[in-house]
Amino acid sequence: MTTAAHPVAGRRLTANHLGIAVLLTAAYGVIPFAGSDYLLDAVLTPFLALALAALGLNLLTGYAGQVSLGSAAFLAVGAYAAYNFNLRVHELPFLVSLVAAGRVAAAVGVGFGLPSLRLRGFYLAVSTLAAQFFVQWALTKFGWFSNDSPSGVIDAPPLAVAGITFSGAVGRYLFSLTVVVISTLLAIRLLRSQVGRNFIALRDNETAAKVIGVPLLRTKLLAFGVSSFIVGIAGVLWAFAYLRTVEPAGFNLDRSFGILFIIIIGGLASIRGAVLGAAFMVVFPLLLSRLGAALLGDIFNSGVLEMSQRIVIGALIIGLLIAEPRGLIALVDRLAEPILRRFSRPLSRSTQS
Amino acid sequence: DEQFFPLQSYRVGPYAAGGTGFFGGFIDYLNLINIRDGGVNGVKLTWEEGETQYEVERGVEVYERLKSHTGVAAWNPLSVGIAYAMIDRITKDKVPLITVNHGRTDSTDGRVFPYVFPLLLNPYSETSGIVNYVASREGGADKLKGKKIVVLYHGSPYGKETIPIYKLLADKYGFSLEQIEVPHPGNEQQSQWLSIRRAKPDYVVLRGWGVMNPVALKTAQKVGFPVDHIIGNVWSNSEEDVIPAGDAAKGYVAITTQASGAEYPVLQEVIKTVYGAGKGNLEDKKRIGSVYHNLGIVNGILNVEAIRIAQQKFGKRTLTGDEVRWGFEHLQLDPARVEALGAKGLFHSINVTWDNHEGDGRVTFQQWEGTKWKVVSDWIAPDWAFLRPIIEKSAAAYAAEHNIKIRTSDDPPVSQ
Amino acid sequence: MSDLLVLEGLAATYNHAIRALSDVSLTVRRGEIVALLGANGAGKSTTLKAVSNLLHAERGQLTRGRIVFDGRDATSLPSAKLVRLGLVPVLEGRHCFRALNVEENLVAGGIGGGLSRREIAAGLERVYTLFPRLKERRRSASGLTSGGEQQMSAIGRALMARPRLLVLDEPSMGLAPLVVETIFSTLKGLNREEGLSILVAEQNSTVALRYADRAAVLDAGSTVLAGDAADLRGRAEIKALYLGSPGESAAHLAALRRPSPADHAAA
Amino acid sequence: MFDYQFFIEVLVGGLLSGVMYSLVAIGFVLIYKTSGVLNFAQGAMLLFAALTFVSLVERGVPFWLALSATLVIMVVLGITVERTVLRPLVNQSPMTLFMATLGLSYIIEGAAQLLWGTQVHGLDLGIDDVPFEVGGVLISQFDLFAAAIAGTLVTTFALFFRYTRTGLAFRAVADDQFAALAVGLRLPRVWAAVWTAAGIVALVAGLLWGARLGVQFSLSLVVLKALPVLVLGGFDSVAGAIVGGLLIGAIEKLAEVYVGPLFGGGIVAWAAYVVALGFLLVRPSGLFGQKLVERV
Amino acid sequence: MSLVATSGGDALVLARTHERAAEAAREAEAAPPAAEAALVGGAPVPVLQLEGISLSFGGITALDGIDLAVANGEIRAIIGPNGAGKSSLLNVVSGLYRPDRGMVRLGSERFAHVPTSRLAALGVARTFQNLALFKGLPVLDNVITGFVHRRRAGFVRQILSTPQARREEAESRAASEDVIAFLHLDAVKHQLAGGLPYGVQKRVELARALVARPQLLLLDEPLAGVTLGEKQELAAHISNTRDAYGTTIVLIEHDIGVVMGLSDRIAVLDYGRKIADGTPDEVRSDQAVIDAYLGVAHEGETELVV
Ligand SMILES: Nc1ncnc2c1ncn2[C@@H]1O[C@H](COP(=O)(O)OP(=O)(O)OP(=O)(O)O)[C@@H](O)[C@H]1O
Ligand SMILES: Nc1ncnc2c1ncn2[C@@H]1O[C@H](COP(=O)(O)OP(=O)(O)OP(=O)(O)O)[C@@H](O)[C@H]1O
Ligand SMILES: [Mg+2]
Ligand SMILES: [Mg+2]
Repeated sequence: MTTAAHPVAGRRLTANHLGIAVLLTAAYGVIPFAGSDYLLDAVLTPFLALALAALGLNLLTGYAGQVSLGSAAFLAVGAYAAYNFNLRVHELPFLVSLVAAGRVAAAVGVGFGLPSLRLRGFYLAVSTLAAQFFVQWALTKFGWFSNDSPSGVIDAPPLAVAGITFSGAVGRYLFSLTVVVISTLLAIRLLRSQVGRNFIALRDNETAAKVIGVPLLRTKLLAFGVSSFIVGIAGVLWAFAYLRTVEPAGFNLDRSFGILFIIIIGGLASIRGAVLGAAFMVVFPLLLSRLGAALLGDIFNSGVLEMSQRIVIGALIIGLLIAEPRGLIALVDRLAEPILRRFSRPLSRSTQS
Repeated sequence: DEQFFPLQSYRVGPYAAGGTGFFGGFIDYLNLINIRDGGVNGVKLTWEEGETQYEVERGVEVYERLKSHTGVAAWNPLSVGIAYAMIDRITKDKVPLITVNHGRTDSTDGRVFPYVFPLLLNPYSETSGIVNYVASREGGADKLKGKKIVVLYHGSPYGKETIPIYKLLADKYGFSLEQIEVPHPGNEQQSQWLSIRRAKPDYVVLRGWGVMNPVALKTAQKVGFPVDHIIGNVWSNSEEDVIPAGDAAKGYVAITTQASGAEYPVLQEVIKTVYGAGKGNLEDKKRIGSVYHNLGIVNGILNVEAIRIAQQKFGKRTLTGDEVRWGFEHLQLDPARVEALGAKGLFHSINVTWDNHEGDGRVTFQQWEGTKWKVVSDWIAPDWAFLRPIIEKSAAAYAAEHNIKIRTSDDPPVSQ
Repeated sequence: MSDLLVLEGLAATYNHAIRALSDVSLTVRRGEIVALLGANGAGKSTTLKAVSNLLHAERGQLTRGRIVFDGRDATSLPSAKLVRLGLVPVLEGRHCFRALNVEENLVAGGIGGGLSRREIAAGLERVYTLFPRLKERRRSASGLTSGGEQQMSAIGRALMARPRLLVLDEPSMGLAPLVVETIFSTLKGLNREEGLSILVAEQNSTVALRYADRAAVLDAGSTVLAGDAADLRGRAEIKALYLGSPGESAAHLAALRRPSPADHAAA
Repeated sequence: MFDYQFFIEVLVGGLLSGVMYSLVAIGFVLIYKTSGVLNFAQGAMLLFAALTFVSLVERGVPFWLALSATLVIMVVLGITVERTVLRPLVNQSPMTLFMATLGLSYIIEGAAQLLWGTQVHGLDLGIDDVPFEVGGVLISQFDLFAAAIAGTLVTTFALFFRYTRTGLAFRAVADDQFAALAVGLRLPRVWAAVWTAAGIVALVAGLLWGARLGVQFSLSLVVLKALPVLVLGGFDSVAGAIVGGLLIGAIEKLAEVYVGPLFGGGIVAWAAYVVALGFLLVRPSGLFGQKLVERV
Repeated sequence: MSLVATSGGDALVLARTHERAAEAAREAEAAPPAAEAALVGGAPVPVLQLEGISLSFGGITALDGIDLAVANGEIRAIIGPNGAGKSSLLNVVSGLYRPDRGMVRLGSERFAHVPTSRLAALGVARTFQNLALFKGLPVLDNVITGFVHRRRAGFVRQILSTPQARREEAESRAASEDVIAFLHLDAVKHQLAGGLPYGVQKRVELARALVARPQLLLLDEPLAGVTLGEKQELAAHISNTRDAYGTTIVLIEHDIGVVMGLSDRIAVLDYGRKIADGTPDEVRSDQAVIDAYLGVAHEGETELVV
């Protein structure tokens, strides 16, 4: 987990830039028109929310090296905070409550990040479970958070920004996409700055970082804060753009593991990895179940198929880790390397010498 | 012509036992109608399952995937979380959402929730039904005064939903009340039961879920609380809840809207026609007639009858979701009709109207005998009149929050 | 004298992509001390890891070549088996068991070699005589001991397994001059008396060449020179090229570092 | 007036349920001690073992035969895991291994349900769970039985790790896999042995918990109870597992009864974690855990 | 600015390299005032002073009443057998260990326990005996991070790239590029530090310590595991650094050739006690030092003389 690539080399950057441009054009220009409601509402929107959450966790775990098993708690904090801002502060523009929700999540994150000043590794990981259970408990316990709704379930307000309401599958998708793109850009800027270097320094060698003058305390808490901020915003997307109703039980431990899973499968300390991991996490089980149903649906019931699928996914995770412990992104890079090399040989000479 | 049921089933994960029973029963009944009657007046019933593992987002995915199928009759998720996530969606898509025995209490108010049907029972009427049963055991409502009831509830929104109603009923009948939470999943309840032992209540109401139930019964035995004074709610009333507790569960009583057992004619027909043709859905035939299976059967009856009623108005063809909704809003099955359907004793009756989407289901109580449930009470009526204003108030608040115009009886029943 | 270890045309990569060795051949005869020399990054450590079949643990792979130890093909023998056959490595970076104390580290070496309790006890005595410092620190967690003490523990641990061929990666690193001399003369003694063979990679070529019988020089993953240690000691190009002068080594390094298409050919 | 009788009752109840937590925690400790990884599949293994046993018994296999058969299956499982998962992932970061155990848990859970169905089973070990009174405090035979088993397991393992050479080899493997390979320790054997042992512990814990909860999917959730125990006792200390279990059990119950009402109850879910965290701030590697050995 | 001493290829004695490099430095540009003052002004001001430092670890005495003064602008070597307490001494100075007794004086401040987080701000930088690089960062970023304590802009400013943040970034980048060129690391500056050969990593660590132009530089075996040729080169760099920036250097090294050639004064530790302190020549002929550390076989032979 220490030798993850840092996006610097010139050649890769240009190739990356091109790829990103193509992706963005497709995401904004093609998919909204070509995608079905199902694709947008049930695949892409949750994918975006999870990718953002994974990005947030990646900052903390992948870059700053602090393992957290409590991401779902920060998703929940974000979702419930946005709901309450929206509900209790009149005429508050939605964007403001979005950012405010992120900040609440960040504050809670910093609070639960305090143990990281003393703890490391799995000890820290397990202690973040305190956040997981505490937040879920508090949201269930205190009716105030869900506006005393008897069932504890809250309904999402409409997504409206500057008078435009993002309703319908396309609107919600575009809204999520924009939030994700902006957050990702900001995250990239952060990672390219000294703060990003400090994160990695912290992860790779805490003592050396301290001696050099990296402010450990501030950096750790910042990592928790920024990470929770992003995860909190992802929570808003998850709750308001995707599910449009949430209950505390939805933010359970499985969800936290799911997010951790995304960044490890995708590749720690890689933004592209987080995206790839999220795509894998969301799309792959769907594909697998569709495939299973199509091929074997007549023979077995959905339960049997589902269990077989679990086995397949489990085996795939292990297989992938064996093939490339640094995650999907490293695998992709490795496989793409010869091809890229062929195309960009002249370029690589000029930038490297 | 065909009428389609998208099924958000769950056959894997912690709640798989309930899911396989319920969806098994539902599918068994649909099969029965297809095989025996060739469908509902010639309209074939079809379905497709999507596994949700009881997870909301998977349920939503299945919704988005199956909603555009032609001839969707109704959604039956048997999951509070998934049901909640669907309310907006089905209202927009104008398809009924059936949450038999569960779901949002205030969706009983059809004036605000035109497409949601918490058939037979909602959490409030369940509560009232349980208190009425206790009263009957004590020999009348007046005997409740001075008694002590502890409610042991699951630490989730579901578990907490009835807290205020128990309080109201305690005030009304003058019994003293203590409500104790068991955090999810509830596999350790030592401290709760020690508190109960200290409180020395007359009854404990178990508002449990999943593994919490057998553990409660086991722990009750450990602290010496008499099991026949523990009364289970509607999610604590199945074989799955008692079998793991072994002997500790013998004598436990629980509420139900549908009796268990396979002796009812409709079940006999299912066994003969469906299982006889090798099309039975349950892998383990011993589970035929179990609580969840019978709930599935009853749910099947209610859905099919709603379609039948709607067909009388709109014609014997594939109906739209909105037309099926009309059928549900006129789903009135009196005991005679229930008997004609072969379900006498299985469930009592239902009487859904445009504004009462629950339909005044009656409840009964069963006692676990170690291998099977035995009905130990009459069909009891909850105190609907007492509950209705509370429900209306809550529904009105929802309407206000969501800018929903409250429907009146003059509003056109269906846009045709 | 017969061949104890033979490397034939080894090529190796890391992560299926980074080529570390392209053509390494060398022979260690029974009872011989062979020094492996070369600039930083020449592939010395990789060669030694390949010899003890440890590359896979660092996601490296042998893509070509053959390793013969004691007459049998050792290319894919598990490392535990190799140790039992008498091929014991001391790795770069020391790799002490940090949480175990010094003595436990040594005992672990004996266990790895499949020795009996008595043999282990005797081995401990031997190591403590060689490194009195370790005896003083026997109850300290290895991870807390000084760099040199860790180095001694690592060497001692390998000696515990009663090797026939000791594979050493920069044994002198971090050790006081006196200790370096002691180690080398002790090893030389074992070599003379017990016929212990040694393959040693060293930066400290002065010392290495003084004790070695023969030496091989690696450059950019290939053996480019091999011969009598005494010979090599005198040859000017060795000094110039592989033991280095500043300007050249910088240029050399630059050349080495620039990924060339050949690096990826193996993948 | 403080009710001492009740206090003691809660305390004893807590200690006894703490023993049940320890049983689960030991399985974790075994694997952490030899691979430095939190084995997420422990819950699945527990479920799998109990489910296999119950299903065999329900199919008419006699008790002892079923137990032996399940034991054999757990041994096979241990060896398979070593072959297919651990060996190719040798010397990888703990995070990678952790993820691999997550994958493993998917496979085991899926296989368990596919093989034996999703039904809920009752499990009767023939040990009474009916309490008897000792000085006004209720104690059940079952709890005592569980405590005895846990005690035996812990003593065995603790002695093993401390006094045998194999124990030393195990610790070496956990410390630095690369070095362990280099000195010739046989990692495959060590891992196969440990995973087998963890499988057996899973079986024991699965049966005892299964008798409590019934054998069903939720059984795999009991691992959540073990995590604070591990943190408190130290991930790599067998003794820590038992002491941590007792402490967590007692504190959790006392907190629920005496502190819980202040918050409206239901605090057990996180109280244990908060307590464990509190301890950690004083001792970052748990009560008995190996201190981080690190210097420059 | 290139301060590299390029030598023939003959056997060379380091002292000469040192001289020549110093000459080159003086020619290239005038030494900064601090160094000038130290060199010209005569009476050296102690930059670092240890007063009766004692440290033990559960029965093991690592340091026993060490007094040590390091004058401004000097290269001060610390040698001694393995486990003598050399690294522990550096750890005390950098605040990683808290001495049981004694005081550390850094510049004008005295500490019972040096605050590590202020170390960089106090003008102290160090390298580590066992590499302590940020393996996941490219070489350039590793070096830039060595500049971190000079940074003031908070993270929001850095994200928004305000003028201040931009200026700081440019400044630290320029300084890093300088040092990287100085240490001939250009060819590898975009590679991850973790994948580099050992010797190169050692050099990156030196670069990271140098970039902030510390007043006091603590080097713990900076030349271990480095190819002989590069050893000469690095040794030259070290002395150039002193000459060019007036940096005071404390050097731990086992290569006697380097130590004797490079340092102004040498302190010798054994079992946590200082057994000798003096010029290279004094130390070389000290019988206690020969017995404890050097051994006899060495008459004049250093590693660097092939
Ligand atoms: N674990 C690893 N992963 C990736 N590349 C590696 C790894 N270990 C070594 N390399 C690369 O393989 C090549 C050979 O390295 P090796 O460590 O064998 O050299 P060496 O001769 O031992 O150098 P040194 O004298 O510095 O120890 C180098 O280019 C190095 O960067
Ligand atoms: N954190 C620690 N805990 C326990 N003992 C320690 C610790 N740090 C140092 N020691 C002990 O103190 C003594 C001095 O160690 P130190 O690392 O200072 O030696 P050194 O002179 O640097 O040796 P070397 O030349 O081998 O690096 C050693 O015996 C070591 O075992
Ligand atoms: Mg090397
Ligand atoms: Mg040292």
